[in-house]
Amino acid sequence: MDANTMIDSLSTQFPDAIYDTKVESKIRIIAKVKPEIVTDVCKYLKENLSFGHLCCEFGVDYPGRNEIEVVYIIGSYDHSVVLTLKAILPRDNPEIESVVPVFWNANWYERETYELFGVKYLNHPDLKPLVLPEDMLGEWPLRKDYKGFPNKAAKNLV
Amino acid sequence: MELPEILFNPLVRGIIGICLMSAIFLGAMAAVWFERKLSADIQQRYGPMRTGPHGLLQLVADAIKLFTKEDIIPKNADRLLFVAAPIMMMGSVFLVLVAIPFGAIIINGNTYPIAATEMDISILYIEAVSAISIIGIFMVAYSSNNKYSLLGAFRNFARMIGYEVPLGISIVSVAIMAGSLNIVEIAQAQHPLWFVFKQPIGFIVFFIALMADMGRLPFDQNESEEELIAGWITEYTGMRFGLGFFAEYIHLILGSMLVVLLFLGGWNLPAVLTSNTILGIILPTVFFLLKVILVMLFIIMLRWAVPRFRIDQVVDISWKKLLPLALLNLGWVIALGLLGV
Amino acid sequence: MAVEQSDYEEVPGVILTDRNAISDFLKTTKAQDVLNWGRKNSLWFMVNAMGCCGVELLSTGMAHYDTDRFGIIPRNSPRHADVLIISGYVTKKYLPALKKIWDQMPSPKWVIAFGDCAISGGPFYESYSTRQNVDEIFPVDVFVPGCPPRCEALIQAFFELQKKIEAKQDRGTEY
Amino acid sequence: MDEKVGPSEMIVHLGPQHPMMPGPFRLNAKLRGETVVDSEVEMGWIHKGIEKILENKTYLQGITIVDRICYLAALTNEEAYVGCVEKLAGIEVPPRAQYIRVIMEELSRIQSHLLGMGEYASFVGFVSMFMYTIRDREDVMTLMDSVTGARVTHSFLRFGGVKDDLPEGFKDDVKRVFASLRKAVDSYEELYSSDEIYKSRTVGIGVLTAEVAKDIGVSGPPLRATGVAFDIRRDEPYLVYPDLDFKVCVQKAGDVYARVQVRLDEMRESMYIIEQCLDQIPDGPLFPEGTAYGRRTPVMRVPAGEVFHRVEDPRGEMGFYMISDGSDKPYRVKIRGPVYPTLQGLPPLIKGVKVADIVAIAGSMDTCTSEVDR
Repeated sequence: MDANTMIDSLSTQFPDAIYDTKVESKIRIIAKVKPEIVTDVCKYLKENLSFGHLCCEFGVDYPGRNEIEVVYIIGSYDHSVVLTLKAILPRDNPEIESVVPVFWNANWYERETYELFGVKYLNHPDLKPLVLPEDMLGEWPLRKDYKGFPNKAAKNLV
Repeated sequence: MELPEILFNPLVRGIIGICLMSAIFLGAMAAVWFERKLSADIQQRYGPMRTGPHGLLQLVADAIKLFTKEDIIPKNADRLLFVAAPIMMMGSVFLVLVAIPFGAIIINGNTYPIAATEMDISILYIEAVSAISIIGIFMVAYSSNNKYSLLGAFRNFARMIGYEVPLGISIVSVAIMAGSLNIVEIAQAQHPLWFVFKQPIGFIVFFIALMADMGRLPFDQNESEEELIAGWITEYTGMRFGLGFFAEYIHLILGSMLVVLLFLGGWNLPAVLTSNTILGIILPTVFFLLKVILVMLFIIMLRWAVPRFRIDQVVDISWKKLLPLALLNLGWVIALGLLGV
Repeated sequence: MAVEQSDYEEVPGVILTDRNAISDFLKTTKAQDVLNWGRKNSLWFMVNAMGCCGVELLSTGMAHYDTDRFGIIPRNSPRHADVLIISGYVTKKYLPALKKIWDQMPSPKWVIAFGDCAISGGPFYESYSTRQNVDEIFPVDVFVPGCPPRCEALIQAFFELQKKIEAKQDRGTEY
Repeated sequence: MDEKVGPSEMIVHLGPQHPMMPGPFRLNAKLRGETVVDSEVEMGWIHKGIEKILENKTYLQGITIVDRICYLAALTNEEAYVGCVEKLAGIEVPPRAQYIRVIMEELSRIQSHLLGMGEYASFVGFVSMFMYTIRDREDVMTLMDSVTGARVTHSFLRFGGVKDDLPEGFKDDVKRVFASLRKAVDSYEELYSSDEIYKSRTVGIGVLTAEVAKDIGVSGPPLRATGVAFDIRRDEPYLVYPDLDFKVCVQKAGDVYARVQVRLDEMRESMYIIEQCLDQIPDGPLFPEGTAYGRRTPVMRVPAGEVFHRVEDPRGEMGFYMISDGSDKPYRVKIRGPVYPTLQGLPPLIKGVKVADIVAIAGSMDTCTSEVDR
């Protein structure tokens, strides 16, 4: 199965939810997905197209468009096609369904995205900060308008 | 006064005891130095070099530093037990020490052991008091209120219970063969054939059980550094740590002595070599200590050449392998005795 | 005998410190030189690999560089250590743990700031997560620049520390 | 993890400072006796915010930062980062530079495996082994040092090429080091396979089946030890790997012993690859000719776009997702480290094992906390 048939199969299965599909090369495809049904899409990808390997999941902040993109990069152990799946959320209240039931290792990625971007994951088993101390929750340091960067506290700089 | 009479004078005994005590301290320092140099040699490095010639003064420096370190007693620790535990451990080591002969003087075919005391059941006594050190270890672990220490002490207990049994049985076999519970007589009975040749299985069982008893690798689960930081001694600082550390090395020396006394023929030499008075005074002790050092070096070397067992494997080995072997050896010894060999 | 010091700052959950009376007595006499000889030749350091410098720290203690030659050996328990080597980026989350390790070590104790991150924050000086100016928190005796410094630099740092101890100019002990 | 403690249970916090990891990391384990009932990993003790820093550095400055993601695989991190920029900007790397990159990355793999393996040996109480591997690692480090001028963090790769050519006599040095290293690797294997205590501590311990490993998202040696031949160098080739002859080292058992064995085999493969490279390496420029790319490309604007580029790290799949908006700084860089999912899979793996095996299993994953925390 090559990249084109995969993307066709995906868009025929979810005609309303999948849009802006693009085949970049033989091993890279991009698609956008409606955030409501991302779990179903992931389940379909995993079971029917053998996309069983969630490479990573992260957020991208676009303050100009007032959007936060949640990007899933899904690869596979069987073929070398990598799918970039994007879900676009509103910036002031980003909420999306968790994909932990499908991809077990999404757990930490989602926790990290939560504390760095403030994306709330619904039905996540254990949504709490992962890498930052508890009291930094709410600062969302990886958003573009974060005030605490660069940190000017260092005194030994030339 | 004749020489033998002097030896039985309590005052002289006391002086001998004190001399042996200081000797064992020096011996322990030498053991630590050996350990560091030998491990370095195995690991293809130099070991201590700068403090004194070939690092001979390294231990002095360490001792000075440890003596003058801050003495921390954790806030939630049981103060009394915390302070008493290292003393307890040292005490148990010294209790063993009094019964062990450090060599012998042979004059006119008569043997006079160099020991602080001479008792008829010394081997039983040694076996009994050496088990006290486990109480010291548990006091350390319980009082320091640290989970790593506690785990280490539990492991120590499990191991001790497992290994005292084969150790005891192999000692009993030796006692049966020698027909005595007196360690001096046991050593004497190995003339001309050492017990290691008469009961090789017993020797192996005894040696492994002794290694476990001393907590040397592969049996050092109680202080396995990678899991439990430093095991039972994690919370101890300065001199208290030094005492615990030293007690281990004294234990090592005493253990090596036991191996030599029970299986490797003690100080026995062909009668020709001890006929001369001066040779008789010097040679047996030198010969004995030489063997002790060899055994000690072997034990030290073994530590750096093997990985560590897991605690359940250790207990398994003791109950499933060593115990049957020890019993087999006991049967063998009894059979030999019945046959009159 | 050991005297309880109630005015000692309380560290959450851990220690109550006693003073060693013998060492207090010795401080006032010439014997201090002998003590310092012992101390400088037996610097046990805390294995506390925190970042890139951590690997160099590991290599230094091992066969090739062999700090054991100078009596410097790694210890895992802070209670047995004399030297804390801050070997990397101190983050806001890790700082309390590092402080705790420092408090658990018995004095006299010394700190070596190993690498640029420990000195000034290194390449991560502007990050939202790292803690700058670590030298204001710990009494650092020797700074080792480099990113990461070589193993030889760490050995040199130990020599500098030894010199400082010999000259009674270190910050780890009160003379 | 449930904080409630039942009878004869206790919670032990291993870390953040603990000898079992080269880096701060905390494992809260609930024990019943010596058996682990439940556990939880806490991360972030050395979170540096590299992703944010990269957004505020120019592309060239970024190379020094990505070096420090994982200090044991600095060159592969650079490869992933530089590869992203090269894909976005459409830069062709000249063959000689590609070969040099492969040589350096494989050397970096060897030193990383030597450290990981030796450290692992010390976790089961075999400290002397650690000393041996570090001794051999120093030779490899010296080789890398002679090319890049640094031991740990190299900053060696540049967009479109590499900073320096191989020094004179490098081939002879490699030959000399590899002769002794081959012997050393053989002796390690013999030591491992002949030591009964070592075997009893590793065979059948921490078994990871292929299904579970795929579910967790493991890659690299831990995955290959389960029988899945997943290797980015083979499945999604980059640089000159398609021209080179190497096999993907696979073991069936999936236990701790197999993981260490895979690393041993991979070191041999890496040595083989390097020797091929040194034989095949063509003469030529280090940077694409007729372009502005060189050792210094101070201000460089990269066309807008998005790219995901992944390489085979010593520990597994290292990927960078880079979004460029056409300026001189990346808009967003996401780093996908190989150890991140592996470490996440630790709690289910150590359920029901003894305390001593926690260390054995965690160590066999060869984790690098710095890279997980970024």
